[in-house]
Amino acid sequence: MNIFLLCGLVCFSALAITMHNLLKSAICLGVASIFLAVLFFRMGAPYAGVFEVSIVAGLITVLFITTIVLTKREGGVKERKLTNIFFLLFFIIFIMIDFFVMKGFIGNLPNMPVGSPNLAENNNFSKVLWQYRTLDLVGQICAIFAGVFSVLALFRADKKENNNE
Amino acid sequence: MTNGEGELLFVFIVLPLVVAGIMPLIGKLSKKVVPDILTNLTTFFLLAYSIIVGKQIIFSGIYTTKFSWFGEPMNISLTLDGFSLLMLVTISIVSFCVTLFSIDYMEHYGHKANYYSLLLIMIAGMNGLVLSTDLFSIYVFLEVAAIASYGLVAYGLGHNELEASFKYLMLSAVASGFIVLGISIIFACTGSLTFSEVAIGIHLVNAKYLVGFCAALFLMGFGLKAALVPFHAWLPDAHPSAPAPISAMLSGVLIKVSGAYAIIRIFLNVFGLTYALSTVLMYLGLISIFVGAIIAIGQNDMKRMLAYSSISQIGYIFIGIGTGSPLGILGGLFHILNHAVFKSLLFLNSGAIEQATGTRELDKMGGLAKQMPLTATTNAIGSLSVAGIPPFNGFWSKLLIIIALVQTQHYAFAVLAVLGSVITLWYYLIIQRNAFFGKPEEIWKNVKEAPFWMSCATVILALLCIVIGVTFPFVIKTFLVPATDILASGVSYLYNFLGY
Amino acid sequence: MSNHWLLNMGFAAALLFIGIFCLLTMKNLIKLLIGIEIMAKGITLALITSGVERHNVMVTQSLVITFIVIEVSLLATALALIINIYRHTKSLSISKLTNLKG
Amino acid sequence: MASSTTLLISILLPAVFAVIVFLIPSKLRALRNAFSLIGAAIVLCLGFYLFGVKNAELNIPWLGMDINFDLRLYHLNSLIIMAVSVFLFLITIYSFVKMKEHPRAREYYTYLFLTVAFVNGAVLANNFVLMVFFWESLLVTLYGLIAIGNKEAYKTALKSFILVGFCDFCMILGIGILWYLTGSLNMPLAPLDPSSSGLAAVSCVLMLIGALGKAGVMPFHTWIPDASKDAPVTVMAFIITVIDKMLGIYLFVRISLDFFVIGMNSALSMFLMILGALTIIFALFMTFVQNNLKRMLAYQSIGEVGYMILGIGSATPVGIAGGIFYMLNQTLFKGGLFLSAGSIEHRTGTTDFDKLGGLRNKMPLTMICFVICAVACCGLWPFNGFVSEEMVMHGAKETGYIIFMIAAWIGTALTAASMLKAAHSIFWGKENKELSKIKESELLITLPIIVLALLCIVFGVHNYLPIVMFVEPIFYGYTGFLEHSGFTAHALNFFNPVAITSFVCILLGVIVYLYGWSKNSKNAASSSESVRSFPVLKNIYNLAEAKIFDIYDQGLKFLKVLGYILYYGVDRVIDFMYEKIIAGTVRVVGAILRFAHNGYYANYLAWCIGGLIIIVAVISLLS
Repeated sequence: MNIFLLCGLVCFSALAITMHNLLKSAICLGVASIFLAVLFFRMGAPYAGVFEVSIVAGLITVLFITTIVLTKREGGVKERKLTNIFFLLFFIIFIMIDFFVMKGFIGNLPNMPVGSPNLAENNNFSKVLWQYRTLDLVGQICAIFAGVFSVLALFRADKKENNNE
Repeated sequence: MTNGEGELLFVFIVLPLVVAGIMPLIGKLSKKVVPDILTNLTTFFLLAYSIIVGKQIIFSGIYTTKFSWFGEPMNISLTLDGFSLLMLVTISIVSFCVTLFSIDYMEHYGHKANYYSLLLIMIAGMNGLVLSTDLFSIYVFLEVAAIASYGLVAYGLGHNELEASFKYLMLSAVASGFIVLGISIIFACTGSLTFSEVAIGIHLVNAKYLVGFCAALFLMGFGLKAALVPFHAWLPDAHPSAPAPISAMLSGVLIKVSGAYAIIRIFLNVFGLTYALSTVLMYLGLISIFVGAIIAIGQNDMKRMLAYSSISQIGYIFIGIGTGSPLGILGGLFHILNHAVFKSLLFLNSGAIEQATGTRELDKMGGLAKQMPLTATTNAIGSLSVAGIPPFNGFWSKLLIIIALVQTQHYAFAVLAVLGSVITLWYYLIIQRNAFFGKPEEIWKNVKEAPFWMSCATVILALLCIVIGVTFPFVIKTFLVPATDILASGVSYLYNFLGY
Repeated sequence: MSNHWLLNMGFAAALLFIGIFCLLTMKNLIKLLIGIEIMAKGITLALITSGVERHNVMVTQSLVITFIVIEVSLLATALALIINIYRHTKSLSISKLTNLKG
Repeated sequence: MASSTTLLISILLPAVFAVIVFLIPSKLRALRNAFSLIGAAIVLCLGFYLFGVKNAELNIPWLGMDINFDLRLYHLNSLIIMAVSVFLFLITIYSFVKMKEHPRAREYYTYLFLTVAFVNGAVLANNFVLMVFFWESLLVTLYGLIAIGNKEAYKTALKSFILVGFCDFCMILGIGILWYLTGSLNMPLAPLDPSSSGLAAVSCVLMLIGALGKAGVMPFHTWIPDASKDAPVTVMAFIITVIDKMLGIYLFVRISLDFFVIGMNSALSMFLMILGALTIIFALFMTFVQNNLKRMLAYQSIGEVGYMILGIGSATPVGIAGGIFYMLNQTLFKGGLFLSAGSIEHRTGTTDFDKLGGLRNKMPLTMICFVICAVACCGLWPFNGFVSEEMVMHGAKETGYIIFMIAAWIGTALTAASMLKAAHSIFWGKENKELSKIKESELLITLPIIVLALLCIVFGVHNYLPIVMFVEPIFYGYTGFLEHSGFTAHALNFFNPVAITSFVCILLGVIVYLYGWSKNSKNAASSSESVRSFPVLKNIYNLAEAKIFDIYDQGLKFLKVLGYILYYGVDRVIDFMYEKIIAGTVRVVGAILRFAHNGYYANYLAWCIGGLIIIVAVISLLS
């Protein structure tokens, strides 16, 4: 079952870059995200799946579509015609290389003891996130601040113009 | 090892973050004066505090702090050892001078509050990166500093600024993607992310090629942040496009913290410097020295020339670290400190010139020494330092690196390193001649010396160049030897850390 | 290490390839960002599958959440940049962005 | 103890005066002059005091790891410190007039004092790192001093910086190897045998390049003639002919006595002697085709380095003593000559031969001093040049290779000929009408020249005085040199075959010149007539005109052609190498690399991915 989800993920990602219409690309990306989210559920990572659906498939797609609409008037750029053919060609070659490399690894990878004792007990997600990875939360706050201020800095010229008007 | 009970180290991350958060609110009340004062107080406090904390570290060794909040145990473990302290002090010095410089310089950009909050977040990110003890935290704080820097590079909102920022963003995003990929493979191998457990895990697991692959990924990811050739292409676009204080911050500190610090910490303390890693580091360093220096010669834009020179100097740091000998590491670390001081000085000076004359092109300048004597003097000091002329600070670090290269019997590297420094001297002489000496141009008759706070910042840095150069035995003894000890002990440092 | 891990890593590599191919060949700025997004998907997949491999998926889950938050900030900044660039050049083509060279 | 602190003071004091002079505003010239005079006087007293002290040591821990602030005073460096202080005093007086109108006089005095501080540090240092520190600092002041000159001086300064910097770099490399071999950065007490291992020989040669490059040996000399044109003449006289030569020879002596054993007729000794001989012949041929006094003197000073190398490289006691004595004498007469050239330039504004003439009545003091120095330079009895040249030649003779003596003799003849040409065309010859109103230079300018000329005579007539006082004590403590205390024995003995041959050579030079001149220059006919009427010369002249004339003429032409060939074939080629090939390659590679940074994002990303793939490959191959 997982293998189909993975294939779907890769197919939709490939579609996202081969589509000529940007809106369709963005939507393909969203669909790929949903595949990934389902995969996360199946792998026992429900919270990551929820985030993937709500933020990546939701928020990011919305952001993309907003930008596309804002820049639509003259923003159409024609990609090179051969790009898609080249993509197919290289992609097939890459898949073959990938397959052989991974096959070469089978049996050569070391077997390791399961988990370190420190973490094996932490099966409660909220405990892990809040107690084990607290610093990351601080980092998240920093990152959000950074993103917000960057966006503010980039759009401050508007305000100036508006004030002048 | 001391275990702090309180928030001692957490202040380094939280204080700039909080000040950045309240800055827009204050910006509504007072547009200029209050943000100026608040930011400068913050950076000054951080500088003073880092020295106070540093004093304790120097006397009592490594400092770890665990943070608890409302009785709940929180895992915010921050560690300050000799190496982190060195970086922390470097960040604080440069950021203090940069904020001082910004008081006058950022007048015409407007929206100072927004600028200051981005700058403070960048500082918070770098402090967090230096203090964290965990691979993923390093990535998180690296991204924080990077996102703030994208905004700052594009702060001028001109075409070139946007272009530079966009390319920088797109290359950095790929790099940090590879870093996380490396982290995930490391996690798959060892099941942990903290330095000490990863170090032990890697040595227990017999996965040579996977670890080598991760090392390559990290080298590419962090090497791009550090602007090692061939991952350097964003730097000569991004650094000149940013406002001068930000260029100083990026070239002086950011590339070293998010690139060099991370690589050194991970490769020396976590992975252990194997022969392969050492060779790759040294060759990358050598290529960077030459590519950076040779391209810098042909530049006409002063800031672009300085940016290429940063690439070249980063090469020296890596060639020193790559030797793996204590003296080489000492030289590399010393060069980090020195390069932070003189390169930020030079970038600030370029800002002063740009503000006074409105141009960055070396052709058009000329004879500014009469009009701007202070800037000319400080610039000369910076240039001599970067070219490695005694008794300025740059000489000693380069000398240590070259001695280390000879000691480890890399004679060819030693010769080439010296050649590189001759080329460096060459283009700094070009700057000096074109900008300050030479025939005075008629148009610059009315040019005035830089405003007070700007000169103040450059003078502080120029004095530092001389003071570090003259008292370098003291600097080495207090700041660099503890850092070198930690790095030179390699992986065993982390073993001891856990009590193995 | 299990073959399951290898399989998932193989697919993550394929996603990375698609992303990098897009970055290398496409011209449209928004397409390039989509390429970055696809790379990010590959990386989240790699993170989660490593967690599964170590029977420690909770930790990687929290990592993925942090990663996604950072990705969103990055993306917001990038889109803001793109809109600004569009205002300057009236185009979304990367080939307009070659002012800085040498 | 007091004397050991004086060592530190001798370094710090000039530096302090440099700062003081720098801080005095340019407008207060009198104050600046007063301070520089006081400074120079104090340095002079200090120099004499240190020479009296002779032995002192100062040891301050500095860096750890064997790198200490270690100063040691003994005969050789106390001599150099004294000589430098004397020259500083003379040059300061001289500069009061000469550099009066110069816009950058403030910087000039600052660099002057700084240079003295660094020189004292470099010669006193008993630790390699310390010495390198001061030695490299000198590079900066040299750059600054040359750049003070005219508009083109900037380029010359850069060229000298790069050339001397390269030599210094070789020296540092040599020191590094020596450190590797001996494990100590303190200057060794037990010399190393360079033939013991390949590394030792390499180290020795590298350090020799450093020392001799500083003194201006071929092929690292091309900046000196350029500097003579562009730098102020005082800089040329003080820094380039006095200080650089002294420092270079100081280090050379240290290398050949203290650091390494250079045995007589060893390979290294032969190498040095060949180098010396080549430098003599090459540089002195070059003087032949020069038409400018300063440039001619510059080439001549390069040739004289050849004599010193020949003497010291012969590795015989008398040769080494002669080399050191030659260094002292060279500073005296070459300093005097350069200062005279400065005096002429000061009054007439030029030093080109064809623009000058008939100055003997107008500048009599300068003329007399110039002639004394020139004669001493040629090595005519009883001036000081004679004594040291004889000692060098005896040293060469003791090695058994007569060919080096022949080289020295050829050099003597060429020096004589070119000196005669200079003196003749400047002070005699046809008067230039534009120069009819000039007067003798001020006393402050002539005084230093007179002092130097008098010293030339004193050192020549009472030559045991300098030899016993200055040269002999250097050898105390070295085995094999003690029994050779009688250097004077054959020093002043005019009637020995070597000396007579030299004298004949000088005469030969005079004749060569006179014939060439009488054929080529018609405008100074009157003085040629007076020479013609000399009884002995007359016959030779007649003979020459009858038969031998052609041979002489051809010979002269041949010499000239040879000179030009050397000038364009070797000298300019070396120059071309420095300027075009190295700089050119850097430019071309830079242009290619800049072209590669074409601004396309995909291009940059491709480099990154390519780099990643290569790194992965390298790491997996190596581990």
